[in-house]
Amino acid sequence: MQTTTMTDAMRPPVPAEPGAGVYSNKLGMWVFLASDVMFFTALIGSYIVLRFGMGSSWARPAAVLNVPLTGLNTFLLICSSVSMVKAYAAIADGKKYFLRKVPGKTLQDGGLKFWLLITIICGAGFVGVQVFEYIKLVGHGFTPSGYREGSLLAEHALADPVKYGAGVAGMYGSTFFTMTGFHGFHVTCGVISMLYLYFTKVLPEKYSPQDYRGIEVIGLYWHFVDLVWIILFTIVYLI
Amino acid sequence: MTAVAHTSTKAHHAPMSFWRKYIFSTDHKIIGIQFLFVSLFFLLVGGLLAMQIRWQLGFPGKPLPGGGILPESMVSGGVILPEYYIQLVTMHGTFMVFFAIMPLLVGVYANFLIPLKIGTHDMAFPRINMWSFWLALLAGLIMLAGFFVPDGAPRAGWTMYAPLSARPDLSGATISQKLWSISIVVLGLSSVMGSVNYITTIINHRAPGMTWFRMPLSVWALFITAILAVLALPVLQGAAIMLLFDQTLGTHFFDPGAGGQPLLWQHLFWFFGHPEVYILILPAMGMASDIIANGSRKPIFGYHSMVFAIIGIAFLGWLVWGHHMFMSGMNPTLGSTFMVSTLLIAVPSAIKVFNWLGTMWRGNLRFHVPMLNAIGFVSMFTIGGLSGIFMAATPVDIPLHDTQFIVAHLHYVLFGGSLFALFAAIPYWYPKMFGRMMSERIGKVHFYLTFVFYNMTFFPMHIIGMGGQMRRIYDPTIYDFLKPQQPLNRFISYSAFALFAVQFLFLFNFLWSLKRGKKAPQNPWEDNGMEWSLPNPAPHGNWDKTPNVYRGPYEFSAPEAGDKDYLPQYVKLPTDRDPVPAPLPAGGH
Amino acid sequence: MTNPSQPTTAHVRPNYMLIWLYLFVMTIAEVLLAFELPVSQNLKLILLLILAIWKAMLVALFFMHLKFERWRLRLIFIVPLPLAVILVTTVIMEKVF
Amino acid sequence: MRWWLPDAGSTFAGPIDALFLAILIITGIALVVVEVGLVTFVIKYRARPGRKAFYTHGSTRAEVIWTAIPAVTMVALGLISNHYWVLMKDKKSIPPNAYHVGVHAKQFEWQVTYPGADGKLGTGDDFTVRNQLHVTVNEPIAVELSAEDVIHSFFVPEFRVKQDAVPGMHITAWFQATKTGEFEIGCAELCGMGHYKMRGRVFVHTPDEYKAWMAQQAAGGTE
Repeated sequence: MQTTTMTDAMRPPVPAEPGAGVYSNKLGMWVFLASDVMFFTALIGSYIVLRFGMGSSWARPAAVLNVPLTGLNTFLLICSSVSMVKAYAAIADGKKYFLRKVPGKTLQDGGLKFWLLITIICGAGFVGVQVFEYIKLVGHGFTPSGYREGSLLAEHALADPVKYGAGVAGMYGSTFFTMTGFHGFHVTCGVISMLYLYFTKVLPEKYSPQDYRGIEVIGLYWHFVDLVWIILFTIVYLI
Repeated sequence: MTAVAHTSTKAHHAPMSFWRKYIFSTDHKIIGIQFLFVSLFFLLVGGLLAMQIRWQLGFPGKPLPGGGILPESMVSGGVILPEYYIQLVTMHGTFMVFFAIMPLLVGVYANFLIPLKIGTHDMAFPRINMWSFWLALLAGLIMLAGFFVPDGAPRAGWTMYAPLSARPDLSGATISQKLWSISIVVLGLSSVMGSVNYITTIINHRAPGMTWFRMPLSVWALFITAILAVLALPVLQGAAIMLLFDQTLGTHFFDPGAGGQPLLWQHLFWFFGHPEVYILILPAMGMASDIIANGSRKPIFGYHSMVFAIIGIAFLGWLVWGHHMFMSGMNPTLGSTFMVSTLLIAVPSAIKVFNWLGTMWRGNLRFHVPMLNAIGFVSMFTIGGLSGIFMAATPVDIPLHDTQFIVAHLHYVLFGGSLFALFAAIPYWYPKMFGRMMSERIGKVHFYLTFVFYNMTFFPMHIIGMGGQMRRIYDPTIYDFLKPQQPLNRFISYSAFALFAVQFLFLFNFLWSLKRGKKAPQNPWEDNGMEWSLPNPAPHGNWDKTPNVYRGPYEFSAPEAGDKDYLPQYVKLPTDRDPVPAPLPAGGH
Repeated sequence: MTNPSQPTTAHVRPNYMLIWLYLFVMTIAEVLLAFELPVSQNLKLILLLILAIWKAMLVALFFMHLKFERWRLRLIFIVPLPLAVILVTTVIMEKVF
Repeated sequence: MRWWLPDAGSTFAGPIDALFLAILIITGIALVVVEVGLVTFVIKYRARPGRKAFYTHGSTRAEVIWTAIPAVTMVALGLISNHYWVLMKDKKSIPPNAYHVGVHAKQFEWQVTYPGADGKLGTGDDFTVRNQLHVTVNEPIAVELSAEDVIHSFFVPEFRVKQDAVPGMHITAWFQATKTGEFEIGCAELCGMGHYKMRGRVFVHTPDEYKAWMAQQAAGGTE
């Protein structure tokens, strides 16, 4: 997304009727998010259809996946979402600083620099945990094409075909890695964009209560990625 | 922060290097022109492929003239091989749909016309716009590369039905099938970037006075098209990614052996594909509306119903994708639903055709080349629309599905519809792009010859299709029931060659006029659009000061116009008041 | 909290930490539900889906401040949802046959 | 050279051809109205000096008329078509007394499995013949379609029968031939480089001929 501030000369001319009532970067981001909804519809919709087509023979997610670890990861992403919105609130109030003492309070008050950094750390943490999870899963023999022959999971599946969904392993691997992979890709893109903003805009204190479009726009993207994960976590890991 | 005074946009017009100005340009007009050259190139490539298809269908087993330059993997002794033939049909469809017609309509004219027609300086996100072009070009080159890799181009038809497309051992092409998927993902990204831009620009950047119902129909059509693209392309991207993973990572989305569903691909593809059909025709309808109103010197008949017809087509367009799958073994009840929605889509299309006729009724028709082509568009689109009804009625679709009848139908819509509208649009806005006029004389000869040869090429295909000739077959003569049709097939081929040859007139006219064309006056067509308030070609940044809009786009022959028969949107009559600018959206929330 | 000279944040700012708490509690409830419980699979499924949609709504309404936006902006986000539902239900209906 | 649909060879041809003709007439009228209107306007309203176009933004009445007429026509067409569509494609419409044969499509041939003497598929006396479908005239035939590798489409133009064979799915198409003779089967879905040569034949026999052929096959005869 375009994250730079437009100069006054590049500002949109005044429309005769108010357009969406918001500035273009935000409107553009919302349109892009609508488009992304359709992208995830293709992936998640296919998963639902394929799983439906398999009847009740799907594997128990907890048997294959590490649900508590991913629960922790979900927590990380929710935290990053709330810190993002705190960053947004901070700059709307003009708090450009990192931390500042507030008289009469033990906790220091966080500014934009603090909250955005927390968001970046949580986001990067999420990606890190996901990479760790992938490595573990592949190590156990769970791959996009199914359970690797001779692997731990393949043996388990032989012993307990119902629990491990021996017949659906291929489909399970395909949908799991594609959906979570593309979500992870979105998170990675978000983290990179935030890092870019952090060094080019946030640290030089280019945002002000008058103009913090970059923060709001990347925030929208970030919350959307969180939203998708909330859906994905439930339908992939829990159901 | 509230309203900011309009500052002059001249401020950032520092002289730019050649590279910034013409190659990595962020100017919407330059990007439009870049799209124009690239997509005309792909149009030519697609045409060349079509000629080889026609040669094989008309003269199966005869050596292709000039076929000697092709490698042995494609032709044997000059004769096209079956594996090359299916590459031809696949790539002809792919290039024409994704890299010729779609960028010609959306890439060129959405970019070029939207800011000019709504009275703004550039797109909302000029740099994203530039990326949109470069990604489209990259996607086109990846697709083209398919011809030059071992095993040749993709071989599963432009619809890439799985599992044929997913398994190299079944299709015979390994690398290029993957290239197809990658190229489509990149193209999808490009289209989404472009469409986000168009939507944002139209919603937020209209000049004061340019209310929703003062927008020209071309802008309305491009707006709705962008909405379709922004919601449809990601579905194709998702499907192409799944296909790519099936081809490379060993996933099983479309592999029935592991519980995958081949029909899932068709659903996803056509859920994108039918809106795509409207992406390919709505802009053509919009631009033809502008040109017909201009050529008739009359306001468009039923402007509001034209707008609602566009919206209606776009809305229904999401509910009809199943009609591409009537024979796929789908639930017949679903088939019935899809049949009804498909038949209903004929209604807004009929409204549009009759309103074009109504526009011409009691007009004062000027037959300049754009108008001729626009009339050609109306008459040919009518045939294309009506022939669709045969296939929408499910029982009649049974013998016609996947035969040459559908080929005829889709060419009547895409060639007779979209391409004729483009033959109208290109000369119409040529002066705005290059400052010169295309030759009227060559243009007229080109139109008449194209019109005749076009009908000679595609009309008989209906009959061939009724006779049962399947699509994409390499040699119809091996079937007893198709043999008697061979003379007609040859006739089609001769006409197609003539049709192709005639297009060089257009190409010559286009290129020759770049340097030698007549200098264009400021408003050569005496049109009402905002773009004609600018000199030709339009300068960088368009207007110095944001213009005001005083009326609707089709005030031809209005009584207030006095002795002239047009009244541009930018002309302020003594009775007009300046529009009140709305407050600028604040920089924060 | 809000700057009075700043007209752009017209609405009352929600308590973000409270929403975070809701999300946290619901996530824990979801993970617990996923373990073997003496409730039927279907009930579990419905509960999990309700929780997921509720969480998603919280994020969309408060974090993405859709609750405070005009309808024309909300519409942009709402339009794709029926399309998604149409696509998925149609393809599933096909399977039922 | 034919200028029409292939000769009718099954009970489906009657309604389909009639519907085709009906649509041809409806669309023909629409086409003539539009094209004649277009040509008339082009001639009658061509620009002449001193003439000015009639300034109008439209007429609601005219637009209502040309919205309503297509809408009513299309809905009527849909209702009529649906009746025959259900008859031809719905599983429930397959006559219970239909004679079942299996057709297995693979790159690039049709493998036709016959039920043998007991008249049932899936029993020991089934036998398979490549690219030849032998059926009895005036008897409903249910074709149980399956596919080995990619999607194919079973198409007999004279019978107005077309049905995709999708790997992983079992789809039954049915028809009832009305005249004896030999017809061709084509594949109507791109299935690879041999798509064009995926040609089979249908032989429509009288009951006696069919019995004789069956006996010959059962005895291990060729062709």
